[in-house]
Amino acid sequence: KNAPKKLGIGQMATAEQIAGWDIDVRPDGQGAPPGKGSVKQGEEIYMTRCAACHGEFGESAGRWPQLAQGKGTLASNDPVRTVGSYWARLSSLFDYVRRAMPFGDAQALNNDELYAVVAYVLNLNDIVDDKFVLSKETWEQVKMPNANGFYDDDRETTEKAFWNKRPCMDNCRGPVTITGRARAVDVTPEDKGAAAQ
Amino acid sequence: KNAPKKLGIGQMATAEQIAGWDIDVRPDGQGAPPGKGSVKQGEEIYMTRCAACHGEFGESAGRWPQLAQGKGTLASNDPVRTVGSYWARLSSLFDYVRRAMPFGDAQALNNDELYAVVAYVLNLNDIVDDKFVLSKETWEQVKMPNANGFYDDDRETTEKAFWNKRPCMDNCRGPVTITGRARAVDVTPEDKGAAAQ
Amino acid sequence: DNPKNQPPNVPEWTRTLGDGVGVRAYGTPSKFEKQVIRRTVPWLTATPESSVSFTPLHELDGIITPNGLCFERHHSGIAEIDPADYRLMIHGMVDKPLIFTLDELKRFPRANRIYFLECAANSGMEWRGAQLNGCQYTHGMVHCVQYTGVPLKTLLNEAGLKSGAKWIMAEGGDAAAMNRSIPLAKALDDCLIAYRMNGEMLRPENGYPARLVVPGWQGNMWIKWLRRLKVGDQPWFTREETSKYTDLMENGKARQFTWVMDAKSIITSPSPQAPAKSKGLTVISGLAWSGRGKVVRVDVALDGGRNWRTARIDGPVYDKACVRFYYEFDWSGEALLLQSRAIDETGYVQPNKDDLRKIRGVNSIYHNNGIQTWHLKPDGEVENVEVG
Amino acid sequence: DNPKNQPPNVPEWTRTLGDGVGVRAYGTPSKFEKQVIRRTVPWLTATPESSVSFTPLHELDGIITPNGLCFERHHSGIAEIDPADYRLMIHGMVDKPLIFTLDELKRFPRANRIYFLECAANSGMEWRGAQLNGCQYTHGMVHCVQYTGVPLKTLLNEAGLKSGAKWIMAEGGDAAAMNRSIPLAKALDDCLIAYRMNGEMLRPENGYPARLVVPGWQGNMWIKWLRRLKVGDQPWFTREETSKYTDLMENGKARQFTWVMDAKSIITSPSPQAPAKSKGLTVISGLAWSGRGKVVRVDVALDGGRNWRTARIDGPVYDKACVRFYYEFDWSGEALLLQSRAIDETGYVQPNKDDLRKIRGVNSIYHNNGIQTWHLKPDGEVENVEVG
Ligand code: HEC
Ligand code: HEC
Ligand SMILES: [Ca+2]
Ligand SMILES: [Ca+2]
Ligand SMILES: [Ca+2]
Ligand SMILES: [Ca+2]
Ligand SMILES: [Ca+2]
Ligand SMILES: [Ca+2]
Ligand SMILES: [Co+2]
Ligand SMILES: [Co+2]
Repeated sequence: KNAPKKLGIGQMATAEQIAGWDIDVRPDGQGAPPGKGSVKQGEEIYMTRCAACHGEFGESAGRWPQLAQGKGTLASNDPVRTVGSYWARLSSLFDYVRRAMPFGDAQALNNDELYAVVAYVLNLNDIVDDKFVLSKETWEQVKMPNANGFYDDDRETTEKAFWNKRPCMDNCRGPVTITGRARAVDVTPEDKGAAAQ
Repeated sequence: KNAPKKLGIGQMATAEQIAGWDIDVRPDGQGAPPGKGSVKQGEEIYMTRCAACHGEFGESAGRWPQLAQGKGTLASNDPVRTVGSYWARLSSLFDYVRRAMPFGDAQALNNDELYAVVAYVLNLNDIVDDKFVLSKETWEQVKMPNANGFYDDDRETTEKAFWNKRPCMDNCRGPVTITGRARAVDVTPEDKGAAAQ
Repeated sequence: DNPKNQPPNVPEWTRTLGDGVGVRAYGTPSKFEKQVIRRTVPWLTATPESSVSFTPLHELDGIITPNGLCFERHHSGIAEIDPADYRLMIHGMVDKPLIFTLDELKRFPRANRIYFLECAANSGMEWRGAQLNGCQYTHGMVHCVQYTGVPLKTLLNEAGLKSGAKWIMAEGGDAAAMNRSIPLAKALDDCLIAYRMNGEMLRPENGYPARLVVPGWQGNMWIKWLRRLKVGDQPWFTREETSKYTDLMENGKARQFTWVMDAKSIITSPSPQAPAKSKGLTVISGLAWSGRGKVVRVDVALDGGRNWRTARIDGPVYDKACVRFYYEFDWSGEALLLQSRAIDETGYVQPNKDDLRKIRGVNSIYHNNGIQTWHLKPDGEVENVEVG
Repeated sequence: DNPKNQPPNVPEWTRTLGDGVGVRAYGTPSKFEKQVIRRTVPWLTATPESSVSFTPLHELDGIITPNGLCFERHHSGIAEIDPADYRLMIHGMVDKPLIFTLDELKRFPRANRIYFLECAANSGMEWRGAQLNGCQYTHGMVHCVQYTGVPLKTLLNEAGLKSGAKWIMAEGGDAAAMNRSIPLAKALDDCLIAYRMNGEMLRPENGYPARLVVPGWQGNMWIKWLRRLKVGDQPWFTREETSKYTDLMENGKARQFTWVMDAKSIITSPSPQAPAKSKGLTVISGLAWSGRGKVVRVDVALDGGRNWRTARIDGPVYDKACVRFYYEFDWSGEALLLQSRAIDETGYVQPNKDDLRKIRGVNSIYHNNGIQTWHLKPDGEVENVEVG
């Protein structure tokens, strides 16, 4: 390899330094920490640390995100994208809760608490039964309902028509009618700007 | 003329509007307002409205600009550029005082006061005698000492050598010695910036 | 207004001294421009820490966004990082895991590049029809600045990539530790680790002291407050690239890794927040960009897309950067339907919203680069409308 | 610094929420960048209203100067103009004298151009030798932004020039009503009347709401707070182009109308206010510009000018705009004499100060574009020095 010369800038990262920040978990479970947690233990943590925002059943409280239900709605006019209805992998849930939740007190849960609360969220979505204990060992047993719900970006084929050598310039369409108006929807913040004066 | 089409934007300026702003005076006196003022009248205005900063004799008070003296210093190591030693035209003085002085109370003098105080500044520089009355009529009589002290930018000839097709890249000069150091001069404001911490 | 300050009178500011030099050690806009600010749409999110504030595109021109007006899109609020404690860690499938301080990042050879950054959710609210009445809200999650930083490939070379390495995970130092997977090919292409925007250090709300720059790709991937780069051989499928930033099609299946931002444009004036103030010569001004490279042409229509004219691009044209376009016309006061469509160097032509809906449905939230229609009314008022 | 916020620990900012969106409606730099400000040299002038504040070049990179850091050079302080009362008057040798409001200026076709602005007095204090110990002070009267405005020739065409017209006087609305004469050829070439810088409206200290742009020529001619353009057939020889901005030669005669700014460059880092922080790979970063067009090359010397190497220009290169150059070298800690020299498209090579002194003497105050020498010492400190 004729890689460019190394410049020798930066310090070696120690194993201990890496361990302190290396919190990512990927689909095959690589990166998941030691530990385990049951649905039951998870319920307790969820009720005290999560339910206030996400709702006791993950149905969302107020305007905070919904974590459960929504199955079968993805092709509807009002799809509800939740862990159970939409997420394709357990690792996305574990990795996210580990780094971001509870909102405003990130990385406060220990490993066992993480396994437990994640197990509970899975249970809220009927992905695991009430007895389930989540750990690296039981990782593979978790089957996400929407596991096959995604496919790679295909715009270059399905939207090939947008690569149009000679876009129409004149008489491109019939009469144009207005079919919707933002003012009618009236959700724009009162514009303290120029136009509003 | 095939000038581009006019776009018709903007309003016609009325003669009155123009007159309110049209304060420039050019070398031949065009633009000088009606009015007149004597050196004597100018002295009174100068003492009350100018001397505090420019000094009773135009010698500068404190660190305000010097308006008089400095004749014969332009080729010295410490040239003093004043109305008398350096300015080439009466119009530059009249135009400037009319728009900018007294500092902080611009355009407060009326035309007669302008003629008078300008006459006085000329008198401080021995350009006009004590009896002189400045007006459009006497404009031509004023001969600025350094009237021939300027010539148009000649860098393209006198500094032709700087257009150098093959500037030296290697062994361009002998050993280099430091002949002066800013720290020795020590006039740099205490840098509350990074380097000073 | 105050005729005392108009010709023939000598205005107050032409008679008395103003502020001296240095009074404004770090200047701010004129007090007469107080309305030029980022704005939020409160009902859009549950809390401001995970939300968006929009760039006032209707108040700007040229291609450079002033640093103080670059839109914000945070997930846990602004991470206020002390640069002395800032660290960037590179590890995983590397020969030698490394940690860099900010000063060490600044020791590497630098690059200066002008790029647009657009959040993939930009114009998301408009999928279902004309919702928000102002280009600040319909298109304000885009900005364009000059970045200074070190190419990502330079740092990866410093750590040494193991064979088999195919993906990079980039992770932020915010309280969401937001992370995204980036294919190695892109990482080694034009990605930067930038610590400056428009010459000065990044602003806190744009990732101070260092962020990832992923030219032409979703704004969400331009990890702010960058703390960690992990090299791996498969994607992580983080929450941001599975729960979010995936495009749900009508059939209930979702596209993933829809990284590149399609060519897009917006007329910023006249627009709902910048009404036409007079008849006669009227300047249509707008912004265009494409994640696939340079914008090569922008067409404008005054009749809702029946007839198009090519607008004038004025100023710099750069790969994956914004361009400014103008179309001057003599407005006689009749109602018009203003539209712009961008065309990029790959020949991609910005489609109208119905073309997109036919293929994607209305549930994909992201990547709405459909043509925007403004209804210009005889009184100069402008409204965001849907046309059919 | 605070190890509690360094790996392996999870920093405070990665655990708790930061400011939400919109909290900073118009953002300002990080609180950790408080030192990046314009600075003055109090002893330089009698009063701050007629003085200068310098751009902190040592803290910047790329070619764009953030609006809040563009140097100030005022003669009667900042004219704080109400845009509703702003008027621009064009009269004299025209067919039809006109007055424009700001809105009317905005109705003309627009142009976006990136230009440097350098005060002719920049580096003036360094004629007699190394005086000020920092590039902010020796070279900080230069900035570079993108302007949006209307070409001056468009407005002159609107008024209609009378035959015989040869000069334009431009006059500001400040309390010095500062005025300069501009040859008609330049006025009809690339001059602009700009009302925006880096996209937003001009800042008060840079001429809000409109200023003249005279690309490549002395900053003093770029009249701020532009209120009047008078067309004539001879120069006015205003105070600013006779008492000031004329270059007194050794023989006591003075050059006048020395409009164009010669090619110039400055190493902004390392520099006295930006010392070298470590041995090994060291990045020399600098800025170069020329009033005669594009900078095509910048050479760097480490030995006070005995041997030169060509530096790397990185980022945009525009006519009469700044370019950023870099020279990376492996510093082993020995004392060095850093220099840069710019070469522009006309083949002009930035001279050293002695070459200039031999021709002009040391009394010309203006147009000092001599090569700057920084003495880099083993401890990383840098000093402004004169070399012979
Ligand atoms: C103070 C409110 C709050 C609390 C308490 C909270 N969350 Fe959240 N949660 C949020 C917000 C806000 C988001 C969305 C963040 C974003 O989009 O950037 C979120 C997102 C999530 C998501 C991703 C939802 C999606 O569809 O992408 C999951 C899963 C989650 N939270 C789980 C938890 C768990 C488990 C806990 C307790 C350990 C918890 N939350 C506690 C506010 C909260
Ligand atoms: C409060 C202080 C102050 C007062 C009072 C004042 N001036 Fe000045 N004057 C200045 C300053 C400051 C300058 C330099 C302005 C600049 O360089 O922008 C100046 C410059 C000048 C100049 C140009 C000097 C040069 O060499 O370029 C002249 C002529 C002048 N003043 C005349 C007058 C007259 C006549 C009056 C009274 C009618 C007056 N001044 C009152 C402060 C003052
Ligand atoms: Ca906490
Ligand atoms: Ca007054
Ligand atoms: Ca984003
Ligand atoms: Ca509005
Ligand atoms: Ca100036
Ligand atoms: Ca210093
Ligand atoms: Co985004
Ligand atoms: Co100047």
